[in-house]
Amino acid sequence: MTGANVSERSAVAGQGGVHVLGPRILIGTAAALGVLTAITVGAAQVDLGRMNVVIALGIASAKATLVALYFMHLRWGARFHLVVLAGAVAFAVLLTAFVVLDTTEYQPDVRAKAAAAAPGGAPRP
Amino acid sequence: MSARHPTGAAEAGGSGDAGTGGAGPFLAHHFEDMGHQLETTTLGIWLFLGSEVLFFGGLFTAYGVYRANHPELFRYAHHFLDWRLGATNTLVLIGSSLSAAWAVRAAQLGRRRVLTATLLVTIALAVTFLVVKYIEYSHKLHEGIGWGASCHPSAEILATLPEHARALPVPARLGTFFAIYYLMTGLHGIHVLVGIALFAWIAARAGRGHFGPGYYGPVDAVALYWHLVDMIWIFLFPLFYLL
Amino acid sequence: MTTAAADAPDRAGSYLAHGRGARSWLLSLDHKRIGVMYLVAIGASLLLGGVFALVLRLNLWRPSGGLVSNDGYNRLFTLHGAVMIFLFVIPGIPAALGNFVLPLQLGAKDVAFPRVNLLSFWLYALGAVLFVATLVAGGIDTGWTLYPPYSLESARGLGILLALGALFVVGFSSILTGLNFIATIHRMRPPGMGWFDLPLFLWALYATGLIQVIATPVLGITAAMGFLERVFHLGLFMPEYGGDPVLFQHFFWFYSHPAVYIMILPAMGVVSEVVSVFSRKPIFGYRFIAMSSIAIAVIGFLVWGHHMFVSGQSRTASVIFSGLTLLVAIPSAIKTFNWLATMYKGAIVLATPMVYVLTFFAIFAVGGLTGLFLGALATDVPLHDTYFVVAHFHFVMVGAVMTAFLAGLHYWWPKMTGRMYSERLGLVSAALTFVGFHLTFVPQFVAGVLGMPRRYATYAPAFAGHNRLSTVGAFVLASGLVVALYGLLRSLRTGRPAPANPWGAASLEWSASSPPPWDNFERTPHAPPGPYDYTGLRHVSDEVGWVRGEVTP
Amino acid sequence: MGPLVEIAARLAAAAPRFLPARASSVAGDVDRVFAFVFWLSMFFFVLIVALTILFVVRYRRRPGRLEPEPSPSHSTRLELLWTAVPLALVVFLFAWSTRTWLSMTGAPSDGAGRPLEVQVTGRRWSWWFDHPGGKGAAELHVVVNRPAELVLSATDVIHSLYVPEFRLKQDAVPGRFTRLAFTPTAPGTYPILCAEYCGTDHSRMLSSVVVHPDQASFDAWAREGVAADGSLVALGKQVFARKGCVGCHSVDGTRRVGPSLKALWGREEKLADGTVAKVDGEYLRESLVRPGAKVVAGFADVMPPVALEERELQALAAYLQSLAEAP
Repeated sequence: MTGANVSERSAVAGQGGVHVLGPRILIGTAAALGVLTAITVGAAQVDLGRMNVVIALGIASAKATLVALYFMHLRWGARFHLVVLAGAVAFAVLLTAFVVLDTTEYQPDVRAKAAAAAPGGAPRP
Repeated sequence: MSARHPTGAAEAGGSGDAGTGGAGPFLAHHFEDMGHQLETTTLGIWLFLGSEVLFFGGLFTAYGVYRANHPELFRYAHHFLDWRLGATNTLVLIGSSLSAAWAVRAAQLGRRRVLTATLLVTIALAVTFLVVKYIEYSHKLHEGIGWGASCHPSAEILATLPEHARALPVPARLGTFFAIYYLMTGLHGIHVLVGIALFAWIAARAGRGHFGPGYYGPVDAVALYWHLVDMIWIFLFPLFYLL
Repeated sequence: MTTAAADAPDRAGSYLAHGRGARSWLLSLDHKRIGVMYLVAIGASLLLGGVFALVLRLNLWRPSGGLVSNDGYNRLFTLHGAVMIFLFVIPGIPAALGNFVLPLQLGAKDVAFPRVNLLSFWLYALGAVLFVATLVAGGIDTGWTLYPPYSLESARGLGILLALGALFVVGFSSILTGLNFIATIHRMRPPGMGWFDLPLFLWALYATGLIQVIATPVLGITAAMGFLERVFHLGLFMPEYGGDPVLFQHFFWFYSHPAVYIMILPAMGVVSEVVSVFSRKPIFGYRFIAMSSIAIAVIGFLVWGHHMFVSGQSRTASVIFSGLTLLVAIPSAIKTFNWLATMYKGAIVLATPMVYVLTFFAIFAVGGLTGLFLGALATDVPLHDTYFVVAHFHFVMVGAVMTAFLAGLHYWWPKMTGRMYSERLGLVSAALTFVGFHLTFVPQFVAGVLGMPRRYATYAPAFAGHNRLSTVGAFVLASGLVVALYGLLRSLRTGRPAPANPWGAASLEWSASSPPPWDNFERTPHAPPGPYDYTGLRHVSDEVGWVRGEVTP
Repeated sequence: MGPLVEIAARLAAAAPRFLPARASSVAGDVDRVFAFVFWLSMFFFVLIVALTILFVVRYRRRPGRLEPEPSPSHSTRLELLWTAVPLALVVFLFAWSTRTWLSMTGAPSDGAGRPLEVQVTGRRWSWWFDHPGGKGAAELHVVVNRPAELVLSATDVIHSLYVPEFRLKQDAVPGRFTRLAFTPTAPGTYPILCAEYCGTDHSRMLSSVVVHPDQASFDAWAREGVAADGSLVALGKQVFARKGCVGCHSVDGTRRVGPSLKALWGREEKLADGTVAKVDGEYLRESLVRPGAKVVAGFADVMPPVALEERELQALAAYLQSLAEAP
């Protein structure tokens, strides 16, 4: 679409060039997202313990992947765009994972203090 | 985000279909051609989106930390949120993402009326989202559910909780849950507002016929931003309303 | 090329002459003018932060202080840290020198997004104004690390809110700069210039950009959370309301440790350029240097917890962070030895930029090696939060980064201004800076090992000797900087016109005239055979500089 | 790793002499790691500086030597060498240092009897140590060669307990406990410093740790002067120290953050708003509950409210009165 005289510069990252999404892909993606929303709402009505969190986050990730691949046309875009998104998500997950790991490990010390501070609470350890 | 030649602005009223591939009125002086400019703009937007992921990432971390250490608080507090409103908003945002993606398609194919129509649909859905959000917020604030130190749920709203939750005492840290709730949905809401402004700007330019097969970078860029806003809501919905 | 500007540089057509008046500068989209504006703003920040430092050092002349009150001292070191880090060291090399040089080294007309670039400058300026407003509002005494609960107590008023606002705004300026640079390096390379034909300064800016884009938003959101916590008592960081102060430390260091690499990576880039040009030899081990920049950027994200070894972080986390921290030594060692190998059998020219770089080697060696003490858990525990840490990070951030900044500034000064600075003053400033720097900070290492904690307005009399040496050193260091500033400013009036290529460098910026024209190059230049390929470059005369190809006498 | 450990141990014997005295069981181990890193750093520092000087002297561009000599532009073997050697060294350092640290921070395990447990409270700008048996003091008391375990917390902001001679440091964080275990090895008195910035008098938040030569000496100290002797003044003095008043108010006339309490009782004080107040029981009570209500002229309104029991308040009043009557 950008014409025949795509320069060497443009060719570097423009692997697939421009991609026009067809109506079937657009509507299909939206429909899939709607169905997944219904499934996640349904799954949440059943108490599955910790699995509820896993299922909900799994479905949310699947939906986000659909949005990224089709609506954001990552499937046809430059690979570096995927690297940017995946890298950013990876570092965000890394931050969350490390901090959650750390805080859960020292949480007993927080609880002990709260218990000691409460009126009539347990004596300090 | 795309930079244009200073003198380009003066010619901005010209036809958007001009200059397929070569120099057009919207080609900035430091780019070789429209393709070069488009790909650079797209890359810039993706980098910005990467940055946004980490911006929200800090809040997701706060959510993770407090959820991991106070799971009972989160299980209790989510009863205050109505999943039907959350699900409605999820579908509204999916719809707006669809129309935003369609707008890009229309711009690429040079179908101006479809472009304007899809942009207006996107804006309408985004406004719908905010209206629902406004209903939720005002209801909560009315019932005394603020954030942090100002979270004192009224007796009426406590009475609407499911039976097993009603039996529990109101947790002391309910305000922290709602602090995280308001922070995350609030920041997301600000992004929706910004999105509306951007789409309005794009729609105005589309009305002037700026966009076409040779120049649709701004439409694509705003749509990409909008999809990220949608993606973040896709995670917020189950985290707050369902779990 | 052989007949390149033999006479005075063609200033009429240069970017400096392209438009007059304040508007033509303040609203300029030209990366060179934006770079120069950054340079001026950053220089002013350095002066401000430097004055704070001198008052601090004077107060420490006597163990009991006395020049200013304890609270006054606490405000001074807070603002010294905040101004130096956020307004000088972080934007210093990338925003000022990087903005000017990056498109030129690519043979491009501008950065990818000139408007974003201008916005970034104005956000920086707004942040600087907010910092000054903090000062007017009575200052803050929280330390630049802003640890709650201290920083967010209700006693702290407007000052802390302004400072958090400043961080937020300056953070976005930094993100936009990084984003712009990455996009520019990806998309604006000239035909024929592959990734491994980039000058190493650009590899360094690229790695820096990645950190800026990924890490800085976390600073922004942390500042926002802190702001709201202070105003609305959300219960995120303040134990009083059920929050967790250690969580803030995680957030803060997730940005602020990688920020150290935002500072040092561009400095390493400058060193890579200068050491090759002034050894008249291609850089040794290009790929290892380039890849070590990326390695530092990536590992740099995984080490933030080493600031929290004694803060109550879990033991598991401390062990993981210690291991990852020590790994940073490897890419740093690679770079250092590759630079040394570059000089081997070279033809070393002892011009000011090179002399600065030689002092950089010694300073960076100490800064990097003392990092081992702090990355290793057992030795970090006694040294944590002592003057050893103060000396360590000043060796890295002041010693290494500022020395590289001065090296780069002298190196590209002829290109920026079209004037040659005085070599004699340049060498004097390099010597004074080096001596003053060591006199200031070596005694601090000793005081730290002996157990003097940092951020002390008063101290035990046993440390008086260390502190006095340090104070004397600070003034010598300051005099070195004043000489450098004087030499550079004087050259604007009396310096001889600079040729296009005064150093015989091979990268593309030297093929534009000095100073470059408004849009840099008439036509997109073809990439040179290599950014460090000096074959065929001949020194004609001081007026003509170096030209490629045969010269007819 | 055998020969490396031996080399390291030999280097440790030549440890730099400028370290503080060693007074805990871990200090020696820490210093050995320190010495290893010190000599390792020295080696590389000297190598880098020597090579820099050598190259500058030998390869300076000068008449007759205008061009560089041919030399390779890279050498994968060399570069792998200076990747692998630092890698091996830091892996070794990591292993050694982490092992030392794990033993430093773990619970005391040697069979030297039950550890001495002390509750430590940090507040602006003083420390408070609750020893076993109910003895509270502004300085820490432990017994030589008997493991001690400190449980730290803070009432206001983060502080950090630092004893250079023990090579130990641990933050005291409000809202939670942190722990520090050690075994003192040399009797004597060592300074305790605050190493986490905590405001105005951070640098004066000093205390000391007294290492008793034997358990009997510690027990004798722990028995003496416990407020059970009934004297209100003695209890008041304790309250004054335990609640941290001593951090800001001297009793000898020295001006600190707050007014000195020497000869204060019964005096008419000029207030910041220009009025005058008599220092009596009511004034004391009000100042503790609402410190900002009547601030003495010339001082900042920085005092936090202090919660006291009635008996403690009376004791404090008696103590202040005794300060006024003292010569």
